[in-house]
Amino acid sequence: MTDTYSILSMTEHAGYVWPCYALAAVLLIGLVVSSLNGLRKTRIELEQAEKNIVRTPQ
Amino acid sequence: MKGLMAIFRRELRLAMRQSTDSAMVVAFFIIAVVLFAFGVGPEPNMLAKIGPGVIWVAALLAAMLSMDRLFQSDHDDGTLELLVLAPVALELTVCVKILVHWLTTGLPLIIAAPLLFVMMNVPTEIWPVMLYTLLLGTPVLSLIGSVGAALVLGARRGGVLLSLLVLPLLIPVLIFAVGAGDAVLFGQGAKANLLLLGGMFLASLALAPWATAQALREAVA
Amino acid sequence: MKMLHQFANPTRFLRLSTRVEPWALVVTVVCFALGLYYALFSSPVDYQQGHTVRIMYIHVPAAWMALFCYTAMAVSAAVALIWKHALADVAAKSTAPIGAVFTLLALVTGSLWGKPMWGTWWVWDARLTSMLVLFFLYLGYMALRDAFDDPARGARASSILVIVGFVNVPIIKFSVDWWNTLHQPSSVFRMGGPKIHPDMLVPLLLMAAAFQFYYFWLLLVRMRRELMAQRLRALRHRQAEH
Amino acid sequence: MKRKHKRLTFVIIALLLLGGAAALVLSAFEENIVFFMSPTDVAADKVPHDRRFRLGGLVEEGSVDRSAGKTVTFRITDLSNSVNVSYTGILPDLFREGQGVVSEGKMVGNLFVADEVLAKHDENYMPPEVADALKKSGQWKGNAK
Repeated sequence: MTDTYSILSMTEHAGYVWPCYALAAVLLIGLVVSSLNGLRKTRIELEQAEKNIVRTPQ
Repeated sequence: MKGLMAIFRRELRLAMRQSTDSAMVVAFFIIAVVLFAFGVGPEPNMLAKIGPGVIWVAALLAAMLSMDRLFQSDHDDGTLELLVLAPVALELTVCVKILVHWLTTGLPLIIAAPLLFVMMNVPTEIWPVMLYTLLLGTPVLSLIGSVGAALVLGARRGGVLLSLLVLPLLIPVLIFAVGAGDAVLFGQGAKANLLLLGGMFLASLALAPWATAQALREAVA
Repeated sequence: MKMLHQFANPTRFLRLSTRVEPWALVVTVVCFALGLYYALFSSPVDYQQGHTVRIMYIHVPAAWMALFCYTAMAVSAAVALIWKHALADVAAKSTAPIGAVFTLLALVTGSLWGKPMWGTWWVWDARLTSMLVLFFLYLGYMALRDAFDDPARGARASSILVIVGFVNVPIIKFSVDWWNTLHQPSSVFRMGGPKIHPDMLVPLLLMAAAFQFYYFWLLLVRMRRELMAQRLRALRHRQAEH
Repeated sequence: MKRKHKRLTFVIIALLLLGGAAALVLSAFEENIVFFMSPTDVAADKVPHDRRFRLGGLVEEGSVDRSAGKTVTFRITDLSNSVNVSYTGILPDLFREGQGVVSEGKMVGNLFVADEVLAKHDENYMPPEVADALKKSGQWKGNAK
């Protein structure tokens, strides 16, 4: 409908539209990264703890 | 009923014995408003414009200041467990405690308010409306505050946390109370704002004691 | 009810969750790819707002999800309190940060949209104010939950807070109808069908689906992590006793 | 049994209180709390003279005059009355004739001197071609030009 240039530049509103999408990307990806990081750390700790339980006799 | 009266008398006696607490709340209220007056400078028109808002914010913070002791001492010395197990319904006990809290902090704030109206140069035609908003609004502060106070029992940094939980819920009270004064100056009459404050009071009276009682049961469980 | 109980079994949940997660992720990515393509390149500009209408495709789904997450949290908290379902509590806890992020996103993008269109970053009207209160409720929930040494106590106290705070949700939803404010009324969920052109409705719904699946996927990940953390706590507890 | 009765009483009292709250709130809405005043309020002299207030309505067709440099004058109308407004500063993008606006300022005589103009937009979203087509076919219902 409109040529790519005008869409990428968003005419005079680029300063408002692009920050929105950038912020959305930063927030949503940031949350994913921190969640996966937490998952990984907890899993490693859990595996370690389970190993210790097995090693210590009753 | 007799049990309730006994609780009421006990609470009132305790509050009287610690009447310096009430005095400190009022002192905080006055000092906070005076600080604003110094902060923005003594220009009368400016003071009149921000007066109602400043007085209400100060009242809000002052009420918060006294909130965390509502159940704290009972929690610390084990009285709370007795109250939870007592034959009197916990919801009613909570109502009595909130009533006493309001009598010892909300009411003194309202009595001190006219002094601040003078200091902040609040136009005399909105004095009655401002007093009505305080009369309707300060019980809401006590009611909603009690939920927060019960929730943070035993938490770390309970005081700060209490403010974080309760102050956002009190924003509507602040908006409509201050709006009432503006509406009168506008010549519109403050009826709508006062009706809304009344609605908030009734709604919080219906829900807050119940939520507080639930939170207290969890706190001693 | 029986199905709910079966689902509430953590081991069964973990098994089910690891099977569903990849699919949820794939659907999320596909929806985002399609949605972003439509939102940024293939959708027309608005007859009044020009390109700023593209902010809508982020702002509106984020606002929807902010309300959805809070409602989901309140329901989970109620289930956790009444039926003592451990999994419901885990769901509520895992939802909170996601909901807070959506609320923040809705607030900031709304501000970025308001400046060029309304002419102001922020007004203290009912919709914006109640949305800000929602953000504080999310923060308060997380803070209260972390403030206790006993996690079970924190879980119950914060569950009550979520339920009390739920009064805010209908206020947000209906604020634009009750008050004559600057914020425009709903365009999509309204009597008489959406008042939005299909070319713009498609990217909006695609983005909404993307946000929804993003939430679903992330919820499963976070719940899995939380269940592991609980197991870890139990293990350490047992070890300390030996 | 007694416990049950007690609980029932509580529930009834709570419902009565909530009903009362709802009644108060609903009657408050009938009082019409306004975010802004209308030109009819100005004509009926219901607005304050020495205080700032918000004036809302539509920008009257053909009334916008940008000839005086940075100061723009226009009329805000609610289709029964209108008020002359002057404003110095940057107007929002949605500001145009026929569009809803809310402006904040003071009355100076018969002129409303605004220090802030905010544009209000409606819930319609459509591409410009569609808007043109609708206008051509006479199906246009919106107030925007």
